[in-house]
Amino acid sequence: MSENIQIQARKRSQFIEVWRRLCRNRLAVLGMILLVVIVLVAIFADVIAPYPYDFQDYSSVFLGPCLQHPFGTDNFGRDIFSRVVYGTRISLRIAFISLAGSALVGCIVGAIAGFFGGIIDAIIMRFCDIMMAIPRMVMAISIATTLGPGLTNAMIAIAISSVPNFARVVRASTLTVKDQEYVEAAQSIGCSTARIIRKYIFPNILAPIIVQATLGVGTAIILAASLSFLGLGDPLVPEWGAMVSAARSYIRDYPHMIAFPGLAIMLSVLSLNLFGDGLRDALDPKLKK
Amino acid sequence: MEELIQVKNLKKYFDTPRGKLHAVDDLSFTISHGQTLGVVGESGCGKSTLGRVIIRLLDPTDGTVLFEGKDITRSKDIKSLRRNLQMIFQDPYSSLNPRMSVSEIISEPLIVHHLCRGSAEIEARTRQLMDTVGLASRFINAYPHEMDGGRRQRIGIARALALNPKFIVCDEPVSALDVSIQAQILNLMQDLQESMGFTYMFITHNLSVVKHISTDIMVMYLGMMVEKCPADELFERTLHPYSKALLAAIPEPTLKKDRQAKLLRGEIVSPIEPKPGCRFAARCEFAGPACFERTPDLEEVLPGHYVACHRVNEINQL
Amino acid sequence: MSKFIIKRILVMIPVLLGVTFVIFTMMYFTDGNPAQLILGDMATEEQIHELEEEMGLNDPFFTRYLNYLSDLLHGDLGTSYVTGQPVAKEIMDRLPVTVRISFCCMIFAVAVGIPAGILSAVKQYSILDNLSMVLALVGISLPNFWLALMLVLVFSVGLGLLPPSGLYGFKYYILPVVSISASAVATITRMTRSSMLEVIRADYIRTARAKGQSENVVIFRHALLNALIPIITVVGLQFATTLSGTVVNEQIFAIPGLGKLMVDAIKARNYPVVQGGVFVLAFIFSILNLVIDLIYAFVDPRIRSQYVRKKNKRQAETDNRKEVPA
Amino acid sequence: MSVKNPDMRPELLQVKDLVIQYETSDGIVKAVNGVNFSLREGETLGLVGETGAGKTTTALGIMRLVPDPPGRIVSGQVFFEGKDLLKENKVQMRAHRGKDISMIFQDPMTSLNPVLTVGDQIAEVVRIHEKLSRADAIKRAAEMLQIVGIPAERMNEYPHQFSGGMKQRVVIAIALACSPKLIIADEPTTALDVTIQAQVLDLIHNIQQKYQTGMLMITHDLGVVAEICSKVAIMYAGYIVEYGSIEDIFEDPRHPYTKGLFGALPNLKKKVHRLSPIDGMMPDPANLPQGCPFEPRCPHRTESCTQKVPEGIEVTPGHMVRCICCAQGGGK
Repeated sequence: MSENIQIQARKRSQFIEVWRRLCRNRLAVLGMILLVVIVLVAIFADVIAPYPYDFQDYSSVFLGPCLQHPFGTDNFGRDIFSRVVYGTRISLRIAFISLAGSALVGCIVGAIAGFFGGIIDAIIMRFCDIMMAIPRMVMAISIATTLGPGLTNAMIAIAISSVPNFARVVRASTLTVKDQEYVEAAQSIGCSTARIIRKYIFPNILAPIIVQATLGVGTAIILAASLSFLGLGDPLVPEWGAMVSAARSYIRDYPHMIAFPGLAIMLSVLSLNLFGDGLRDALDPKLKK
Repeated sequence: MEELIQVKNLKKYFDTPRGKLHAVDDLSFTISHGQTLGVVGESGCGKSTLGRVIIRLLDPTDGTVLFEGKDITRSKDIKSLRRNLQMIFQDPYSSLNPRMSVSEIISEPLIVHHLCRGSAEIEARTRQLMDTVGLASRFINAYPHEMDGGRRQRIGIARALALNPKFIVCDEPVSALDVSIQAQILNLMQDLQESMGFTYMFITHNLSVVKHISTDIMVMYLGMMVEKCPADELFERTLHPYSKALLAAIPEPTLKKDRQAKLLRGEIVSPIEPKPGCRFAARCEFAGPACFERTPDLEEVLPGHYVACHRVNEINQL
Repeated sequence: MSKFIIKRILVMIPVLLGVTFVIFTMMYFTDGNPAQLILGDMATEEQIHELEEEMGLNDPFFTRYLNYLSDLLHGDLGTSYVTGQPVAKEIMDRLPVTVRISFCCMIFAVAVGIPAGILSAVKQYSILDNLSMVLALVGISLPNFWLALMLVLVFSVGLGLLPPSGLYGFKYYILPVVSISASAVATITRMTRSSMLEVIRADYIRTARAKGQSENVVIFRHALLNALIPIITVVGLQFATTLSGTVVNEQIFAIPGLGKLMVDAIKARNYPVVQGGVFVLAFIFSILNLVIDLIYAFVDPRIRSQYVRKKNKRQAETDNRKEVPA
Repeated sequence: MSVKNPDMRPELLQVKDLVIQYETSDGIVKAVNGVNFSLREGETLGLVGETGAGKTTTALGIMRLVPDPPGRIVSGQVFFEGKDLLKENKVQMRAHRGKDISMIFQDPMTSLNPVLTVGDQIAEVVRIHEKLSRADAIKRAAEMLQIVGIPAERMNEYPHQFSGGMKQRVVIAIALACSPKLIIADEPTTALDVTIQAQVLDLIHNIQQKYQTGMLMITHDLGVVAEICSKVAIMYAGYIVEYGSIEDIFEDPRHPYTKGLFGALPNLKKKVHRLSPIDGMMPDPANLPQGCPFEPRCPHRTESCTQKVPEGIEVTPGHMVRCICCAQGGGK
């Protein structure tokens, strides 16, 4: 039999298998490359940006894209390319931090609801129903209004409004996994509840959590941009949404001021969506055969 | 012979939106050391629930289970019970955690119960267990999804053996397997019983399998025991009308043109808030008025042969 | 069926009550003193204290919540800080426009998304499928305010085909509806496709083909009807996106709707209007969810019978007992 | 048996060298590798084998319902009443399905459309193939329900209101509604409890006897075969390894795999202490051995078994075995 030789060498074969399936998906690879580039741009913003984001040069306002200013300049003569590059850092930070917060809370709450069921589940789920009765963006807007403008507050608003989504996904997967026979088998050999959650439930609901998180980062970027666009962010930093908002009055004459920050939003969200879709397919057990 | 398991008036009810479901209703029986009790019945008769209640994977609604004379139904220390009471599960596909390798699955009970000192000892014991159940050691780092049903079921058996239990509940361990693989697993289980002196409770819907492996057989219908006797006796002298119908319904792989099967009417329903009376009465061709009024008690009709039927004597001309 | 509707409405009430609580809590913690905001910077300490007392701002939390609730039941959403008008009136004046736009958006999203999704699924891996999937991906990746501005740039500023703002006729609806519903269209397309693909693989589709049924009937009668069940859920959820979209995009197109009212209020820190708007949107969304649930029950007999046909089910079980083999 | 002179009846179905493959990312899965069998009117052929032997694929191949992609009928012929189904166009093929050949599927839980009433689902097949008004089709559906033992009043109910056994009766009613000449039953009782299985088998058998339809019965259960089949084909890894009348197979099995299957079954009649299982497992259909597919598990294997796939040999008239041992007079 030929299988014996292969199996011995594959201790972490599942990781590799998912990776291989992911790499076979061209769109996912494209998303992955884009994402890596965007993350690198965020990390090395100081190196890449030719100018500081707040450097004003009144001798060169409203310049269209040219060699010196690849994306042109704005009404204060600031280099839009540099601002977009620095904006990557801001957007990714808001998105990742808010997402990490909501994922953490959502996972814990959702897992508790799913695993223990009963009255705890009922309370948590009713609370999610209430949160979800308010459209997410509207929720974020009203939380941000409550807390007052500012990027930290926007971050909190996004995080809170994303919790119910996460909790629901995690709860649903926990419920499915909990009914599997291997959880019962773990009970039958005397595993503690903590061990069952850690070694049996968690690894098996990881896949949908990762997918939800990837797609969630994209949504968070859009939410952050929208809040900034509505003036609930910080007008002083080069947030993409705020840049678009500030450029609105110049739409007729200087559309490049709107186009480039918007493209940046679109590309980063697109890369996350491409990657998330690919990940979902790669992790789908139904396609394993 | 010493009795390992004594079940007394065991009940397990589930709450459903439409009332209480009597999954296990007032069962009493014993299993002796080194024996195999086969539990037969159709889906929904409560046989799997019974197995789970006995080893305390589910808590009984009422009644007691004695293990080696000690009441385990109220025991708080479930973890130490697990050392002696183990289970082999039905579906070799869903009973193994897909995120754990074979060695992790088999060594899990050893780790949880701190049975080994150091990783070297754990690995040695794991390899020994794999050898016992006939799994080549090259699979030690494989994942369940890389293996076929028969091998997966061997992993499940090794996991149950790891704690050296005295009593193992086998919940349809071969019904998900193909015939040729099924025979391999049945032989393995028999060999293990002979060499290690396990006591089995073998739950299945397959009468030929249960006859092959059991010393005693219990037939269940809608949460109740309808007949219990030594295995051969059941096939030579079937007394309860339901057992008869069950036996007659099995298609046998032999050519005989004279088959006069008495087909059972209707289908099994779930025992939600059952009315008094024999639960089989609605489908029974012999049912009389008494059968709809009073639940029949289990009686020793012949030596060692228990039947719950009002009309057992008339039907069988005893 | 009426029993089901009543039951569903009864479930809605605690949720709405929860919504009021959440909104009130947010209002309670909003920074800035309402009395100060109403009276402006020129007010004296005393005047502020007086107004605080008058508005009941010094009452304990729950007293204030109960007052808020009873006001709400009387249709009183508070008073606008800016105009001094009742918030309820301001919102009701603006609401019809927003509702009209949202409905156009949803109709557009369903009318485009479902056929596109079906086509994609039926012609899986074709150029058409790939194209619509890429478009859908872009659609869910676009911030709709940016899409709105880009559409204005191209169709109004550039080509001069469509009006960039206002709401005076059919032409005026096109850009707002397209920009707001883009992500809904994309999401519905994606969901329809994946749902159809899943259903097409089901055993009962094979049964239908084994009957000799033509492919069109298999797709539209057997597959679509089943695929619709998850699609309906998604359509319901997309109402939320659409409502949010109107909030952001109305101001871009200078549409005098609820969204613009709210955004203006955010800028003016006119909190009663913001929170009132949030409540009204949540209320509308809850009612839409109710409608979605009803459609759901209409399409899926399994859900319908859970509520309506309990009696028949018991009947069926006794039939099973009686039935005799042929 | 009611058979008077079996050879007088015309051939209904003839499958010749049917090859079906699936193209997957792991390579080409050879599901069916040159299958031959034939069936006369009123005859029941049992197609027996374990999971993955290619039984269902063969059946879907006959119906031309192999999911494509990834599946593909590579070569072969399927003659139904003398016409090669594989050469028919789509419209002609649709006219056969449900009318001349109908199929009963394995899992009654999933093979009925959950959002249509059972009456509609039965009437549908009638309306496709016969020029009947809606009312007449509904009437026929009611009759069909009664034939399979379900009260006609239940025709406006949905599948979820039926139990497993009842659903399978509905599936049978759909299959029978246009009085087909051939029924393909794909493990029709595997998902059912024993007593229900007996009811359903009885129903299928009675109907088949009454209307003299040909039937291809796919199963893994030799007991089911013994009850209702007149001919048997044993399938292993996409090959038919033994083929003959029911007496040939049950009283004089020749292929080591067939013998192994019987040895592995626990028997109700006689007490054996140990079963004799077949060692090992079925080869991966994406990676079949060069020689006899059963060679790795075969207790009688010889060097020459690994060379090439053995040809079928007729050991007695009508009894075909695909094994070298039998060709050399061994195999007993």
